[in-house]
Amino acid sequence: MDIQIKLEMFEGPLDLLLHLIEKAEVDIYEIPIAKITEQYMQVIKEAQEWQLEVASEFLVMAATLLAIKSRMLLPKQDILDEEQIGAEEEWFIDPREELVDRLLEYKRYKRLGEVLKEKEIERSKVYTRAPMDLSPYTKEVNPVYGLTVDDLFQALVEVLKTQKRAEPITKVEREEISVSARMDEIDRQLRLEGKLIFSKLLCWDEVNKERVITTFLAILELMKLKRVICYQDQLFGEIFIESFQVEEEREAIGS
Amino acid sequence: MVAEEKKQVIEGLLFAAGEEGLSLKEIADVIGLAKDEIRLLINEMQVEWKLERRGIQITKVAQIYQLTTLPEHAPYLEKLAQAPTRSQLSRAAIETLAIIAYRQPVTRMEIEEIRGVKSDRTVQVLQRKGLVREVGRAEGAGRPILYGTTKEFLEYFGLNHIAELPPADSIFNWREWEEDRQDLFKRLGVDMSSEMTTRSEETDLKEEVEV
Amino acid sequence: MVAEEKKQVIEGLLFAAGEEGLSLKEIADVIGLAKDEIRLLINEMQVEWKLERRGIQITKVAQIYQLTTLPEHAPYLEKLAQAPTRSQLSRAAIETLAIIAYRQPVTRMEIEEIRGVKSDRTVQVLQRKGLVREVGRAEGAGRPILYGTTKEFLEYFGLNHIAELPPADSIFNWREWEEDRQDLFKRLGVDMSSEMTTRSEETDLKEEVEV
Repeated sequence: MDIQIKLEMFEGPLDLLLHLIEKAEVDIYEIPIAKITEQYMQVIKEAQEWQLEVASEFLVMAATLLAIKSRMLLPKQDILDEEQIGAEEEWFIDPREELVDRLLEYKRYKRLGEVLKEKEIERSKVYTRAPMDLSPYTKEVNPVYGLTVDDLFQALVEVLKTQKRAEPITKVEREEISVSARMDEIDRQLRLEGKLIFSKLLCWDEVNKERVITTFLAILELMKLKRVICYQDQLFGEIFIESFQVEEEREAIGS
Repeated sequence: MVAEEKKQVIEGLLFAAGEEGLSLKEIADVIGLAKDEIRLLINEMQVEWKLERRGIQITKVAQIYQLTTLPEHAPYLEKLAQAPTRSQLSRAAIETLAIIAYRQPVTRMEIEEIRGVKSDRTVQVLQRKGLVREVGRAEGAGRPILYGTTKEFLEYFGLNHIAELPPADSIFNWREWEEDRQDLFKRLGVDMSSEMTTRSEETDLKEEVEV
Repeated sequence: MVAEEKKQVIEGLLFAAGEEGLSLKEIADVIGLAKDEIRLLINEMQVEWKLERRGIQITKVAQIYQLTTLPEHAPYLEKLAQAPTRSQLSRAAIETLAIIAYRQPVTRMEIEEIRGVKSDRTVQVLQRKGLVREVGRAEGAGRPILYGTTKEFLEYFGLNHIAELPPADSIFNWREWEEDRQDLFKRLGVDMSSEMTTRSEETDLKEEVEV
């Protein structure tokens, strides 16, 4: 049987399985498990031969199919022996039942998705237009009425939080700075300003995870090398960073 | 103001609002008329515009009235450079949306169980597109986020209300399927109620496996 | 196509073209008719629309045809402009505005990388509302436009300087980033032999940060 199938064509193992079952012209309820497993494995094997990345979900399903297949091939007597050992109920549930249930459920939403697709196409046939610029009709309408900078800040927090969960498809090229270079920068800044506030070490335009961590590491290194000292003058207060010598001098004057 | 003038103003307002559209209340507030009257006027306009063969129409999506072009003009509008090109949703996105739309509120875990694949990225993209949103937290371990569809979802698919989607049961007749399934399991010799398997059933099963 | 249908299509095209409008040539090309015929049709439409008391009109400015509202409807449009709901920014718009505010100057590509979705329309909306503007061009391929916030942006938010925005570094949740940090230790070439000592100090400082 020829299986000219590309894995990317399928949304997942259930999708592929449905396709194979439909192609084999068998009832969804009567999956000839050996045959389908063989075809499924064939597809996975071909994909691997083409060095395509096979998502782990496909492999999990392959394992499930093989497990079902081998169980179906077991002589009944063995099953009864197993039963006597103790795993009786488990062994009496046909593993295909669960698979059939999953396939039916998936197929249901796949069909509902087709309904949505039709609606999408229908809707994409009509066009509207951008709202008219109403500014000539009004004096100073505040487009951000009711919003504060905190809302803006919160929006950024939200967007960065979700960004963290998913890797961007392409990586934004951003200047990477090494810890040692950052250490030098902080050193130079310290010499200029004497004392730095931790929260101000990063400008508002440097909201970038690596930058923050690099800065953080740089300060740790500087502390370890006893070149800077960090302190807070109150709970929840700002963290101050001072050059170690300056701190020594201050203590000398203080005492 | 006679009805004709009122309709004129409604047309002007809807035109100005563009894709953002206007709710009955907004139109009523601006013109200073009752919502019911506006609704009636718009209904009349919709019929009249069709008869007059106007090149635009009034549609109602997500409780908002907006002007749009006619679907049969799509081929011309596609040629228009200014017209915004619509990228269609991927199959993964549509599948995930279908699950969320019909099962909301639903957790990501549930979605993944149905689809059989990881769906965090897809859910995230749908969220970013404003088609789904977090609607709460489920009870139980970890209190996972529950997702539901948004007003933009309705707009995107040209629906006025989520109930306009065909009921899930109209697509499948579950009772029939259930009966089929019972029948099938019997035929396969895996009758759940009988604990003892007879030799003939075993033979059936073997044939089945070897097909 | 009879004249009536042609007019219908012209109306749809002009509607969708929005404020940019269309030239005779553009319309003629899309419909596949001679410019003269289009001009004649539009002239007829202008007269008819007035007679039919339509709520919009076809105007011609600098060889460009566009649909506009009627001058006598100005009072209604003023009311519409002042309606509180009109000024609300969408979630997508606020998000995009936040990114531009904190990351400026920033390209649309970068915004899209962060948001994970196309953002051209949203940036356009913000530009139209006078909140962001083009501030230059980035180096490199295609020299993409750089966006930044406007003076009006500061005014609306009552800021003297963009640096008065809440400091962005407070966004970072150190604990969440434990794994990333481990990875970065390696990538940034931090001496791994000192890791043990560093880690204990790290813990000290971390506690301080989180106090």
